[in-house]
Amino acid sequence: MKDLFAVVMLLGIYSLLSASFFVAMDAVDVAFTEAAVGAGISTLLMLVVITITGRSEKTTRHKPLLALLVVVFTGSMLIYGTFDMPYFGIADAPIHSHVAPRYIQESMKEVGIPNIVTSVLASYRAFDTFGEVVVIFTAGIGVMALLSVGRRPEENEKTTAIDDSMHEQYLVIRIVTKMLIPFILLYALYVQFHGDFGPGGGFQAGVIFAAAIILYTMLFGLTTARKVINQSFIQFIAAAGVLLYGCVGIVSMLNGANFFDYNALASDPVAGQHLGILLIEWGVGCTVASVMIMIFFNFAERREMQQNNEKINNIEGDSL
Amino acid sequence: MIIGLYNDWVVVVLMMIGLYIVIAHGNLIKKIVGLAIFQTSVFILYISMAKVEGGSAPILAEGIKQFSNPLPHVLILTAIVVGVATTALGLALVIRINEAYGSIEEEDIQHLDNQTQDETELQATEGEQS
Amino acid sequence: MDMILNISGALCLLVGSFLCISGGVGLLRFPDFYTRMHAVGVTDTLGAGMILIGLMFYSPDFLIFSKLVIILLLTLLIGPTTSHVLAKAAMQNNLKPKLQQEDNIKETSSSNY
Amino acid sequence: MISHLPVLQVIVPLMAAPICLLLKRSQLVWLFSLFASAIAFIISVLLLQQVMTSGVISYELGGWEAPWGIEYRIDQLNAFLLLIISGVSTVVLIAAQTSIEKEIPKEKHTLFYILYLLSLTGMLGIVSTGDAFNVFVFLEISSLSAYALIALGQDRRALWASYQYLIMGTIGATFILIGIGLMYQMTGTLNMQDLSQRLPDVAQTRTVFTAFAFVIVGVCLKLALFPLHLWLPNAYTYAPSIVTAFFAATATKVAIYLLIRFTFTVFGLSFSFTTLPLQELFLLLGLTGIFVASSAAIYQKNVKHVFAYSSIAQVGYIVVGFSTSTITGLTATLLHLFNHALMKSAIFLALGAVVYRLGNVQLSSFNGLGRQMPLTMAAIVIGGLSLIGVPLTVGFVSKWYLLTALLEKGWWPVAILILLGSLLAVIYVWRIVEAAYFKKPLAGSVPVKEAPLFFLIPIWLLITANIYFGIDSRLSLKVASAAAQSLLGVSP
Repeated sequence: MKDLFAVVMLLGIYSLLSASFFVAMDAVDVAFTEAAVGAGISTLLMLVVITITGRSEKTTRHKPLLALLVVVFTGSMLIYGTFDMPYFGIADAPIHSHVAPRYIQESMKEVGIPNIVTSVLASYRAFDTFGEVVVIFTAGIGVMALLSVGRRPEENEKTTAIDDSMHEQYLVIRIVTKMLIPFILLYALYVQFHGDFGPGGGFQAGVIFAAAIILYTMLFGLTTARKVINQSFIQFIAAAGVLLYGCVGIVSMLNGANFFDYNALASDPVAGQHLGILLIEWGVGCTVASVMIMIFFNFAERREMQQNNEKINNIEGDSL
Repeated sequence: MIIGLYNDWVVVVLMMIGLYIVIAHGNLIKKIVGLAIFQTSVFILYISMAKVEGGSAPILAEGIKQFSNPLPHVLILTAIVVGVATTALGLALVIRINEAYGSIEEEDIQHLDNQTQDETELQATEGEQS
Repeated sequence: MDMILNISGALCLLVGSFLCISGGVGLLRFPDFYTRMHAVGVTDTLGAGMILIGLMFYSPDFLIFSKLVIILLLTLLIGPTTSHVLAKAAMQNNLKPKLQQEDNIKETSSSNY
Repeated sequence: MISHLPVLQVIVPLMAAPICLLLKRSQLVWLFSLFASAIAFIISVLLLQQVMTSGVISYELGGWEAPWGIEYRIDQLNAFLLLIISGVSTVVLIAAQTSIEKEIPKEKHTLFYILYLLSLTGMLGIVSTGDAFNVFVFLEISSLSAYALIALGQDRRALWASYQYLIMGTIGATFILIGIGLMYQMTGTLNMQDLSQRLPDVAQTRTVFTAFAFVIVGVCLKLALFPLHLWLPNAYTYAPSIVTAFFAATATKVAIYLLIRFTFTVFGLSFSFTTLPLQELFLLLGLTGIFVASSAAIYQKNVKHVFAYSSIAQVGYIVVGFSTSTITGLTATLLHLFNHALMKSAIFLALGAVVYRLGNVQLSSFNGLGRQMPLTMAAIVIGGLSLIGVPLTVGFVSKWYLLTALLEKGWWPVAILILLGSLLAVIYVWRIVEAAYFKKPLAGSVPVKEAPLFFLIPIWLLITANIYFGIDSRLSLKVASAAAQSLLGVSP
């Protein structure tokens, strides 16, 4: 397959299919995330990159022999390893009988929310989730360090002019999008708050929220979107999300309990757990949404810059 | 009875397809696509080990006794996020590489690198001689 | 009452499934991009729409019913828009619809995208 | 507060990172991150003290007891590594402000410090945690920030090096993830302590073998053990000097820590070394690594390349010590971790000073530098002597213990090979000394001044520590042997 566009679309389809695998195997939260992230955001980011780098792969001679060797070796190693595994779906496998039963049986009493995945994610293993937020934050900072460019105000006017002239062309999609965006944002908030009871939570909500903003940016231009959400504002939100999450831990520490022990947040342990989970989900949501927007903005900015350069080059080429 | 392991074999095949793309292909975007496939297949491995026959999604509700294991779900939620973070950073690097080298093919880049290496060495030896 | 609901629901589901299948067949068999897009459009709006309506007949309570209505509205809104955008993008990239009969036979085999 | 030290160790630099994003002024951010790193260092000293006097500290995050929640578990080994990492990070940060002024555009300074802190957080997190999956999460924090930091280098080859590192690193991390998954499948737990208790029951299954293989290969990718070292030389050479100084001293150490932790604590000595031929394998790979990398170092034209290859060779020494699996061998390994961190960070900082003055580190531009930058060059020479293993430097101490361990085992040929490997180190260090002191400066090159004070302070701090611990190694030896004993399950 030499057409990268097709490659990326197929990857998106693969992600979506694996998301339906996850639903079939009872992992609704994971499926939700995979659909939003794998099929949504990463496909989108890859498409943006393809518009920058060009969509066709050069025909190069690659050396498949070594790769095949490595792959066959690793694969047979794994197949060899599978022979002693417990069979698929068996209920008394060690994985189901050691740590997990406590989550299933006690989490209602100890944490008090019906969605066990959320209670493990946000309370029993809250520190992993904190790490996850920091990973996303790191990625945002890393992308910014790699791609951010200085502002050039005089060119902005030019691009707005182009945007206006293209308004006619995108009329249908713009109007439909304007109708949709409020619903998407509302849905993001629903997912944010509903994470305790069904699939959802801060991470998915953040991605959906970011998707709405990204949709807006794609249709109305980066400059317009920048007017609503500027770089330093997003940075502030991203940092605030991580800080909010960390502060929940620090407050419980100041109350005399261990880090992330939500029981200490309120007089009643279960109420404390509720409060803690609510707050950290907000932290996750803020950071994820703002980092996703930040990453997309930086990508789009590079693309715009490159196109401007090409335009200038073309004009110079013509005058020569 | 060995057929009870079919889920693992499917996953292994998927993983190896991803790994093969990463190693064998020269296009940088394709490498990242390969990584994504590789990682997603590992996610399927985890989720498939969490499934319990007859169990339902781990959300407590009345009348349901058997649940699938929630812990791998939590782990994979985290891993998905890590995956997208890596993808984003990798793509950012691809953009920069494209700007710096004018190409996103491994061969071209290595070729250009060898050239610059030769040039610097040439300059160094010239400096020594003069 | 239940009878009527059941039968009309089943009918809608049947029609929807048929439309989806015919859309799928069309996607494979139609000669060029624009006609294929038509097939997809049918699956998207009409097929999915009928299935959703059929499901509405079966919905046990109001909450699920209203969710289905919202999903239906969204598909009705988004489906045609995506078709529109796709067609527009194709036009902008100078993809001409196939209008003449004799070209078809030669080119369907070569243009498999 | 004292009971919260284990978590504060990680949380302090972690929380400092987003605060840095809010501070914006690069001078302020530098001071703040230096402050955070120094606090982390102080905490690590306190932790080490506490561990040495009262034994293992366990901290339950979220108040959930161990196999259900995440546990932080600090024993002698962890505390020792925490000390190395936070100490090196603090010392290197002193020079950061001056160094990145020349190497990184101004608007990215804040982002640089944030990434630096995050990478420090990641490493500290990997070392502190007692939970296998938590290791993966923090591994990714440190790796992602590492990719971005390396890509900040001036040369465009930095981008390519960073990309290669990203691909290799992600494959490695995913391998570790597969390994952890298989272990989890067989035991149903993620806690390392719990794993080590439950694994022996299922140790003879093929799944556990596979899990072990994947974890080890994944860690070795991160470790840059020969033959998986291909990403390292370019990544170290083209990264900003500060980053190189930091990573050369810490990143591979963390990977070695993981290797030790998984082979000794999680899988257990008998499984790792008796059931599997790991001992011979590591010995072989370590020795090949020493020779291949040292000979490659001799032919490099770029001094950073020379020392990057020497890092791979040093990993070889460490792995050889580790493969003896005796107390002396492990003590030598751990001592060498500490000592190598001291010498490599000093050398790369000194190279950073050279970059600051000269703009490059080609060997030819070192000609005559001994006169122009006497203090910096002296530091490189002492560091180099330490790499060779000359008495009165730390390098001698760790080599001595390594040889003792090998002789105890009766592995004469290996000991001789190790000595031969050191001779190769003599050659590549000599080439630099020759250029700096015995060659005339290039015609037409502008004479340069001595490095600025902000470079000299950290460099000589490290060199003084190098010589001090080379002469009086009681302190480092005590900690290292205590850690080795606790690993092998011998009560001191």
